Amino acid sequence: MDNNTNNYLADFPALNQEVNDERLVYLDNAATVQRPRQVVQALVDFYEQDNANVHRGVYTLAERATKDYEEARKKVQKFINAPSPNEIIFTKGCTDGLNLVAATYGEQNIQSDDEIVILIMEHHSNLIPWQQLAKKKGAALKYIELTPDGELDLADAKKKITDKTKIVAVTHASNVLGTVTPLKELATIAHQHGAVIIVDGAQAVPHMHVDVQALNVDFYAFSGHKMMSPMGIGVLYGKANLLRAMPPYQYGGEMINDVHRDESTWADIPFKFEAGTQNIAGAVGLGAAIDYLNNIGMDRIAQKERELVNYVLPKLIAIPDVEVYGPQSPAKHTGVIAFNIKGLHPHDVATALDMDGVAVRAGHHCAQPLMEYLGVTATARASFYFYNTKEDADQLINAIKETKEFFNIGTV
Amino acid sequence: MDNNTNNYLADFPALNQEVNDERLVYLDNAATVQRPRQVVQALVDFYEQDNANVHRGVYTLAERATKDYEEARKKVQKFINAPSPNEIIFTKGCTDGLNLVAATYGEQNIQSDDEIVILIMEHHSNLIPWQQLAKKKGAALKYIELTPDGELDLADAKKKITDKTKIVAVTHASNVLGTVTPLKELATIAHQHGAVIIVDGAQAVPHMHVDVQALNVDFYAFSGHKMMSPMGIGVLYGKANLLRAMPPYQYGGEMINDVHRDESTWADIPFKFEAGTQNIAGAVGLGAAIDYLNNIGMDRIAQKERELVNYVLPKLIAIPDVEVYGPQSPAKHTGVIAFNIKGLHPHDVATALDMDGVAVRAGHHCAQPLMEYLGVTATARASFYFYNTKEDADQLINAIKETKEFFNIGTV
Amino acid sequence: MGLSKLNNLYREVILDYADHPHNKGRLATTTNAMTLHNPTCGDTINLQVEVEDNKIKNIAYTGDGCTISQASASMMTDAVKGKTIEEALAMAKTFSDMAIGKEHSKADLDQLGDARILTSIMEFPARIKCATLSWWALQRALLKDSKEEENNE
Amino acid sequence: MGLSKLNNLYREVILDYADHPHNKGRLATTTNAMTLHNPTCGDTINLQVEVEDNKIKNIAYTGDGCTISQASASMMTDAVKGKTIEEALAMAKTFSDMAIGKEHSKADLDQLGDARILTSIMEFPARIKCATLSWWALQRALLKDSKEEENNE
Ligand SMILES: Cc1ncc(COP(=O)(O)O)c(C=O)c1O
Ligand SMILES: Cc1ncc(COP(=O)(O)O)c(C=O)c1O
Repeated sequence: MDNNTNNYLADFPALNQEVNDERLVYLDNAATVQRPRQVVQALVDFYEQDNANVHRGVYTLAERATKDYEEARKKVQKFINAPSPNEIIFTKGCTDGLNLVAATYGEQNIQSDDEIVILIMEHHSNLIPWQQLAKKKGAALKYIELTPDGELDLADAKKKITDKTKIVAVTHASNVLGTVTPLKELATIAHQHGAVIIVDGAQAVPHMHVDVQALNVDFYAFSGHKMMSPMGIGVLYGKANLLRAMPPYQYGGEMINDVHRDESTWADIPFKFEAGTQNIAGAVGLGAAIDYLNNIGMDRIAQKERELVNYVLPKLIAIPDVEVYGPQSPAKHTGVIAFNIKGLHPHDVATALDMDGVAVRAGHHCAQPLMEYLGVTATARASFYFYNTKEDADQLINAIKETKEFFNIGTV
Repeated sequence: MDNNTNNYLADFPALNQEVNDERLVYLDNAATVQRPRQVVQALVDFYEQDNANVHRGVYTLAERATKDYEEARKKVQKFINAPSPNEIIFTKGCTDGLNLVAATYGEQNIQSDDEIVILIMEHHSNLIPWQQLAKKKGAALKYIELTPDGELDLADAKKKITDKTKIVAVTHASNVLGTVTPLKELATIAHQHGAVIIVDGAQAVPHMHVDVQALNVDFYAFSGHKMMSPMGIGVLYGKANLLRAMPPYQYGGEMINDVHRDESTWADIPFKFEAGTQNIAGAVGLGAAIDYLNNIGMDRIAQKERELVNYVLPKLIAIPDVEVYGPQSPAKHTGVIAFNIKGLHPHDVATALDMDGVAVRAGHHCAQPLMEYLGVTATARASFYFYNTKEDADQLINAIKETKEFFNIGTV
Repeated sequence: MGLSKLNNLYREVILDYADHPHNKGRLATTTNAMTLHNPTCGDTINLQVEVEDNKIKNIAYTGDGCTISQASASMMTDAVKGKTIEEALAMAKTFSDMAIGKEHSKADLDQLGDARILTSIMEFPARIKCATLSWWALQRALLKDSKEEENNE
Repeated sequence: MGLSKLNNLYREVILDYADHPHNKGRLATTTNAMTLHNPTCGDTINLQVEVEDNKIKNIAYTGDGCTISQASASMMTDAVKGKTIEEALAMAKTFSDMAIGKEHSKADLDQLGDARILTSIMEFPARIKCATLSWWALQRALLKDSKEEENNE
């Protein structure tokens, strides 16, 4: 197994550039990933050949666009093994999907004194919607805490989820700690108490094989742009019976059955939740991204990332004064690695690494309650995707060492 | 002035194709328009060079992406002459923007017995949000009717808008009747009664010079995909003081100031309304579309469309058994022309025209209450953009004549 | 290609059915009924069925729509009159399966009577809904799947 | 290019200010105060000012942030101590204008004292906010624009 030969790099023009006169090492994949030529070409082809609005059109171009769009829906369905394409709702992104569920299912089903249970490590997108819903309804918001190793505390979960719990909203993979949530166990606990489980899959779907039926989750949201699709497209999966019982989220074209002056009726799923002109080209691009991922195979992708983590995490931990958050064992860690250098602010670290061509993020990663929990205001974060290489990892490690030296000596 | 030489056609690959072995004549521009190479290239360039997530990143790529994104916001600001870029909110599209206003401003300001006034010709996107809000709040929904010529009845508007009116929501240009709303007059009436005016500009911004300050409207929403941008991006303009007083619409990353376990505070506008990763590439593409439009000049575009309407509308009206809805005078008609052929269903008409290469829409055009008002269930609709030619108009007219013959004789 | 391809879709028999619809109107006695609506074009069909001894004794429709949907309703009502509920449902399944591209035996097709002509609709994907609307209405009327009433994609 | 470009940003004087901050702490008497927060990185500054006879008699800050924001707060407080409110506001304007790329006269710049070094931040657009946070806090504290408290982009 040779990780230094990267067969994929040639597909990613954005990765083949220099920044600050250094080879770009892009390690902000948890924020957004780069797109292969194949996905960009799918966009170009759509716009140059089939571009039209869908569903309503009788003419040839509209038929083609409709076919493209609905085929993309089926690709998504198969990719996450949803029972039916009607359960795949195209959204603007993961945030949009989670807000949709909170504003429809949540609004309809949460009453005062009900409980909503989330994780302390949630991204703001899967935290604030529930926090504000709880506030509005007079319901309680409860947080499942972490084990000392930074993993989800299942014992705490069993305590926090009770018969009063109506919604369990959890991230599938943390965008800070690099942990994967034991979803199946949580789903079982939630269902035992009559609650639904709503999953933020933004950091999972791009990196591992996800099967919504095997996990037995009720809702599952994710973003296309973190799995190489164009921006502005995402997916919400929901069980058909739940989706059918929910009111619409937005009102407009395409989501109606019949509109009169004073009343309206709604279309069946998924259209009930797709008001207005959708990002058709974005959906087509997402389909192309799924094709690309399937061509490699999600298992192979997970394995490539595992090898990278096995390689880089011990090296990172070995640097004096570097603290890595979340599990210290590579086996328990995804390609998302948050860290700090003692005495240095992560913003300064990120600027310094950028001078060495290494793009990492610094900040609270939209997880302020987790930062509070960890007792920091911010961290640096390097996040890997399958197209990264051991060479990238080495450049990161070297740049961190140089950064430490620079700030210790005050100049280079 | 020679409309037969079209200097723009070469920029639009999608228009240079045949369908059903005939030259494609794309006349469904009210649904979505075609994109010039320049816009698609802007997308490709972004994805291949600057692609990163915005605002949160310290590294070079993220800086470039942020700059691209905020420059696009400024282009939009200038294009519609908004006072400040902070008043430009990027949305998924016009429907998204109108739903945002209804769910925030509307939710906050409408009480029982208040009145919301809209036009009978509204697109569902600017109708159902107000209908459902009125229903939920116990407010009244009132419709401004049409003059016999199919134009907005200003006298009726003056009757319908009263001191009980809190919101006047109107389309700037009809997607069926081809009329333009006297916005400035309506804004004055609305403001005299203390109401805000919210405008659906989906059919206006792509076709004419729009100046939100001169019109003195409070909110103005439109879609990028109808003005040559990529899909999945739109704009909501709102006056800063109104936007600042509104609660957020969606919750998630980027729209916060501070998040704690049980409470959160929000960022300033426009970010308060841009939760989660936005369609950054889409915004960049919208900027490129605006550049393209500005290069030609909005006055020139309006003039080209005017010439096309002057040419085609009389020819269409002259065909026996063809009924055109809305004003019969070309001077009062935009490039959107809804029509029916007596005794023929518009779906059959659209299928027949498609065989002649002519793409028109057939249906209720997401304006069912208007259809009821007109006493039809559906119409055909041809809608022109500046890149259409007299040759296109001729092909439409000929195809309509052939269609009539076919259905009269039963075969060709 | 011009309009010549239209001949495939709008054969004389179809135009004739649309111009001189069969079974258009209302029944005196109705045991099963269904109103379906195609939201993309505004086509509507109100179907009334009188079932007696598990057989379709009488069937009629009213509604408004394009040539294809009117002809299809006209042909469908002719084809199922006198059939048992099971037979009618099997025919509806054959038709709607065909409309989504599944292959069927000649025997199945023949059972559809004149309605089988409308399978030429396959060449015009955007019009498939027009042709299947009346068959869906029949299916739902017979199955009394009232929960989904008024709803369709 | 490696880290050498960093020297432009992190000059010795800046690192020194950050390591040995001036005016860090709390005041006994406060007439104007402001807490600002940079939501993208979590940097916070709590600024306290004691104004007497239209002059900044005393100024101090607490907070948490990167080298740039700490050095900037440290330099800013040094630079404005003893100035009139108008002078201090003019300096804040010069600094934040510069940070968004506007040109300024040498006289304006000189008035900023050591803080003018931080205009090298222009080469690092993503870090401009870090440097301007304390100047914004000063501006708002002096203008008592309390409506916008806690809010910034
Ligand atoms: C007048 C009008 N308003 C609103 C819309 C909705 O725009 P979108 O579907 O892009 O959200 C349209 C276009 O379909 C329109 O024509
Ligand atoms: C765990 C997690 N959830 C949700 C999101 C939000 O995704 P988006 O910004 O694409 O809506 C992100 C990404 O920023 C994430 O990492």
